[in-house]
Amino acid sequence: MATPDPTTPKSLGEKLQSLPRGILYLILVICTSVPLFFNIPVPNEPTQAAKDLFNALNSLPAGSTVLVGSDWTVSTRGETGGEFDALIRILMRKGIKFAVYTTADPQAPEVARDEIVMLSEDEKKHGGKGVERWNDWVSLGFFPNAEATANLIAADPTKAFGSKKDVKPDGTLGSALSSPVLKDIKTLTDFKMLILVTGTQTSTVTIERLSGKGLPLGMMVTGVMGPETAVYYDSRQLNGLCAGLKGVYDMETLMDGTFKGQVNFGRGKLYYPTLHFALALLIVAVIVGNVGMMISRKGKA
Amino acid sequence: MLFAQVEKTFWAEGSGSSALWLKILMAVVVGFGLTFAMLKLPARGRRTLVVGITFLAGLYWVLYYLWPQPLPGRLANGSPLPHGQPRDLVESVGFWIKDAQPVVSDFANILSSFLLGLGVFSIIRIHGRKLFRRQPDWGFSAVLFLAMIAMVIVGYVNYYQTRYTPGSSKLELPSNWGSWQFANDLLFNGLLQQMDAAMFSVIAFYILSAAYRAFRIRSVEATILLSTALIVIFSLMGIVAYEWNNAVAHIPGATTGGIAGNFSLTEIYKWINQNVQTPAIRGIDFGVGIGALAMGLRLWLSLERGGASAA
Amino acid sequence: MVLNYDTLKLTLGVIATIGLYSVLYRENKFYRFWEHIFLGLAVGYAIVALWTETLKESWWDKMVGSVPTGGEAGNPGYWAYALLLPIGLMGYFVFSRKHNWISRVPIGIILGLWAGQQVQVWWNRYGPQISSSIRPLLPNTTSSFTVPYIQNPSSGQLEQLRAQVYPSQAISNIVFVFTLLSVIAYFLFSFEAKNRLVKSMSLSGRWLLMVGFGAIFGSTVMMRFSLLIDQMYFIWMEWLTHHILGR
Amino acid sequence: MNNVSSWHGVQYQDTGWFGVVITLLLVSFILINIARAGKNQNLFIRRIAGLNAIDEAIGRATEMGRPVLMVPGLGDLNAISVQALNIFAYVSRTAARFSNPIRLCCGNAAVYTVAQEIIRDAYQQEGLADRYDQDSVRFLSDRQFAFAAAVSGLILREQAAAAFFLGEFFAESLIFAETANSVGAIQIASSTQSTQTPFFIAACDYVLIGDEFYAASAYLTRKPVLVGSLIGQDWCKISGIAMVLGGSLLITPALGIFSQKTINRTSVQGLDVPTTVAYTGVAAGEPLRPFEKHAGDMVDSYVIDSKTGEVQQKQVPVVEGEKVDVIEPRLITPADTWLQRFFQPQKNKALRVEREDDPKPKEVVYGSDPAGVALITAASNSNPCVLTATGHGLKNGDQITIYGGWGGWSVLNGTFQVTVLSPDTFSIPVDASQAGDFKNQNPTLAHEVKPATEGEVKK
Repeated sequence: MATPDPTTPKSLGEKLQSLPRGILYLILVICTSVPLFFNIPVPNEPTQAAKDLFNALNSLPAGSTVLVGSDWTVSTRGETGGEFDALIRILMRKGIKFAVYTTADPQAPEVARDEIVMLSEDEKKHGGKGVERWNDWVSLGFFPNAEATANLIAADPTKAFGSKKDVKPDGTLGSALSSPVLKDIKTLTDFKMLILVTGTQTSTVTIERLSGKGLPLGMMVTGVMGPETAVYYDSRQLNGLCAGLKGVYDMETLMDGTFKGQVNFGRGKLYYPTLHFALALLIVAVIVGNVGMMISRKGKA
Repeated sequence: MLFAQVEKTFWAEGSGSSALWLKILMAVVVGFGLTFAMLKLPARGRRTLVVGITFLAGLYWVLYYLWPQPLPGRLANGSPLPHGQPRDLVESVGFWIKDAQPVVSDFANILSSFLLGLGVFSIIRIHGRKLFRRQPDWGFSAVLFLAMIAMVIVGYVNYYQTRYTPGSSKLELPSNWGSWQFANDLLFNGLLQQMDAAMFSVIAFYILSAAYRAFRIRSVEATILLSTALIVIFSLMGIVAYEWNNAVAHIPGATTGGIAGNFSLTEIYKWINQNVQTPAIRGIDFGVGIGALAMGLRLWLSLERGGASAA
Repeated sequence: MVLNYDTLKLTLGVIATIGLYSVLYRENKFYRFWEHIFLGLAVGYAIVALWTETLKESWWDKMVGSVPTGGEAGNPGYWAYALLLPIGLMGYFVFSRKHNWISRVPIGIILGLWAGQQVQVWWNRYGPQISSSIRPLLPNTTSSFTVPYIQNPSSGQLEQLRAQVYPSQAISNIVFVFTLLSVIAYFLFSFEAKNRLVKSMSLSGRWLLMVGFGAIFGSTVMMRFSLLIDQMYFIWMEWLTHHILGR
Repeated sequence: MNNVSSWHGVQYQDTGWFGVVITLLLVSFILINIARAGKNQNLFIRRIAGLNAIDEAIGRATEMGRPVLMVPGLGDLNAISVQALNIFAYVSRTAARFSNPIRLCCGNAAVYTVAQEIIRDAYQQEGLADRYDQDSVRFLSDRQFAFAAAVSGLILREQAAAAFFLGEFFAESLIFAETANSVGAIQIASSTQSTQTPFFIAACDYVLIGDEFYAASAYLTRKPVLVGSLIGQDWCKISGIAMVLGGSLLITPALGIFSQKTINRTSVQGLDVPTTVAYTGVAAGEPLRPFEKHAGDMVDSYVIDSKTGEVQQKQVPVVEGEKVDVIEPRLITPADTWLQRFFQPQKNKALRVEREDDPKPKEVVYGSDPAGVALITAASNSNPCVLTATGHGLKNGDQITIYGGWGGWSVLNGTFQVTVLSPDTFSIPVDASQAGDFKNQNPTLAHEVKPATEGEVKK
């Protein structure tokens, strides 16, 4: 659109209709940073889907092994990162072993690894056990072909992960299958659950190929993917689902109810209230624009 | 334990065998030979050649779709079935098409990777000229080259060290990293990935200004766009949704299947999503799919003169 | 303030982020600097990934094969892959004024393969969509407007529920089918929309499109904002508070 | 499989002949019309707003003496990017006439190669080859956001006066659109990614929605080939409309085309239905999936009067060859299942297995699920291992090949000689005493019988 000619003085209506971007952007920065420093309570009723997911996780027996699909990277960290944190904290506290695999992005395993290490440190700092690679969790790395991988995992995890190696505490490599985490895994159902944290379409791939195999399936997706994934939750192909920032906050709220006095709140509690300010700003901006338009229309009339 | 290699055929030679290297060498030589032969090709032959090659390439997938594939020689989980052997021409062709599939699927990918050099060349030419002709902003071109060279060197050295050096497995753990790993981590994770995320998040600003400008009750369309967007946004705003849904829940029968139950914000959004958004998008995609099909046919059969199909 | 590798890494990241954000105010040298760094790194990485993520596995390894190693079967080498190299390099004739047509050979192959696939995948892609768009349009019961709510229904009851199209479902289905059809109708090009029906169809098609687009816009906003918030967190918390102020 | 014709292809088991026929039908629609168009030149195409603006945009750029920017999206080299380039060829031809500078930024090297070619041609056809500057067509980066940063930098620095964003765009679409908008460029945009279209609509002056993008070149050039194929596409869309509308009317029970239908319901894991009914007012779930069972298995059967939705339930055994449908939360009528046969790529493929002495072949079925739908339903932890397979119809000395065994039970995978113990059980010489619990490791196993001569036998 042509920028309005600056020489003619603007009426209020025109002013309201053409606020300089700079100002808008500045306000947005403020709206998205200032609330981060305050802890603003937002009433929250976790969705049934999130509750189901949390209960499924919470009822896993200690020492059992779950499979974690980590298909997110820095670019969607705002949502998936929070979900991953919540998930891993729960697993750590319940003493559940987990194997992390990726079918989306060659960088994802590294991102997941760093996140887990960071969380483990944090848990230890607050008196938790934390986890040790190889003994409590293994990184199975990146699998190029999502469909084939899902099929193979369903058919025979030992085949799927057979070639994968991971680092022992002494720094040498060992076959992931021989690790304490996977040594008892013979078939798919030896995993107690599969939780997929994803910012891409690997969700549908996984559901199509791994649901209904007697393995409980949980999913943590971005806000955009929420509605389409909810369909599978309604048809009970998913045992639980948490979507977007709301999902993160739901998980944290639920954790707070169970793990009293531990670090339960993370991105969710920080980001969710902040999100409200951002969205509110958007709505206000739209209103201002329209009011401006009406005023100037009146002016013309 | 050792596994035997599959038996040698005309196409397959034992890995590392001199026969293999010889054949590879010959293939390359012949390939380049043909290329230079093509330089001599008369103008008439050129179009025919390109059209023919294009057609053959496309023909594979069409056959793959239409030619009857023999009933599975092996199961989804890899265990073989007894009769995986062709009985007649139809089936042997079928088997051939089936076996070729994983190979052919890679072609496009490999070929376009070879073309990357052209892209890099374009960059080098543009910024190289700026740099050496000292055109305005030549400094930035220099920066670009530095960054590029650094990334290439660090990337490959790190790749080599983490793959092909003894004890490379240790490098999995940051605690054992050497300077190359740190350099790689700094350039790739510290900068490149971080800048990706930064640029991705810039969109938030643009969404704000775009919404501010576009969402005016100017026309019917704009109004529809605006109001749906607002409903959805509200349903995503925890507090609003929370209060609204509570209010709804207090309508008698709402939580037990009464009609009112459908008017919680989340349900409304879900309904729009499933009964308007989905079919609308499906409608567009259907048209786009047909368009792609038609375009595909025109390219495959080189029906358009000029443009991208063989001139 | 903790001086270590992480601080350095984060600090650089923050400066880069601010550099890229600065374009929001106006194009400036600082942005230009980071833009070119970004480009340089991206191209550099593309050159690295070209081999490490594409050619090595999908071309070289298949061409030269592999010898058996502990526990892993060896593969023979398929020499014919070597032919792809010259074919690919034909693309470089594009700059030649005389022989640029040769560059159409690899292009032709790539496009041909793509085109053939369209024919192959079309039905698998759209068949299921068509089928799942086929829905009963009229209710066969009026016992209740929406599907009655039953706590843990018996399978018999479930069948009952599923067997019946309740008015609410019928309405939704009609909306669904109408939306789909009118949108497709909107994209008919070779007809003069003289006929009133066609006209109103395609008009409503356009409006329903806008509903869909509005919904997409709205649902995307949340994600985009949370990514921005995450960046802000990265700057203010991870970097400033934790590493610089060392809290 | 001697008596199965070699023309009996797997892919036809997937989608049936229906899918193939429809596809070929659409293809012929397009080709026929292309042929038709070759003859008569004046065929109608309705007005497409965005495209009339192209010349206006270029004209404006010329007045301001500022470049025209073109971006063919981030996609690989395929029809989408080629189509974009064809439109850009038109744009650059006009620009060339006004000797207006152009900038074409590619995010993919292969696309860049074609772009060089096409744009140079465009200039040559205008007889202005000398005005063509190779660097006006550029490759920037194949990394999404690096590309985005570079393009917006370029827009701002060169103050593009007209911007064309046509092709495959993703999240970066808004970055381009808003940046171009901020320098007051006229923008004409289109993304085949319908999820990005709203952002273009919000930020751009003219947007080609979905299919209009493919219609564009026909509209601009009026080449008979293009116009013809456009008409062909319309035929395809109309047949799509017909299919959906016709199908919907067909399965609408109240219209009473089909009044009654027996449904055999089996609960298959994962396809099993929710135990509590979610709120409706939302259209009911996905289409059902045809699913096959073995003779003798008992399944719940419901007689449903689809006019009234009356349901009676009873238990019935499956008869050989009879189809069993897994019910998902939606109405089923014969027309429905009938349509599904055609439309829905079947998830389960049937595999024929014959024995030479067996005139009527026996049906063994396995699914996309590798473990498969079973013939063998139980196995003993003993040596030899005793297997249960209802009505296996084997005779002593037959060889069977078993596949799909998991975990401890992978010992069963292979070819064995059977000793028949009863019509439903037989044993094979395998020590399965350590194999663990059969049921939870192998919901099911599939096997097939081989003529006694073939293959070596594991003893």
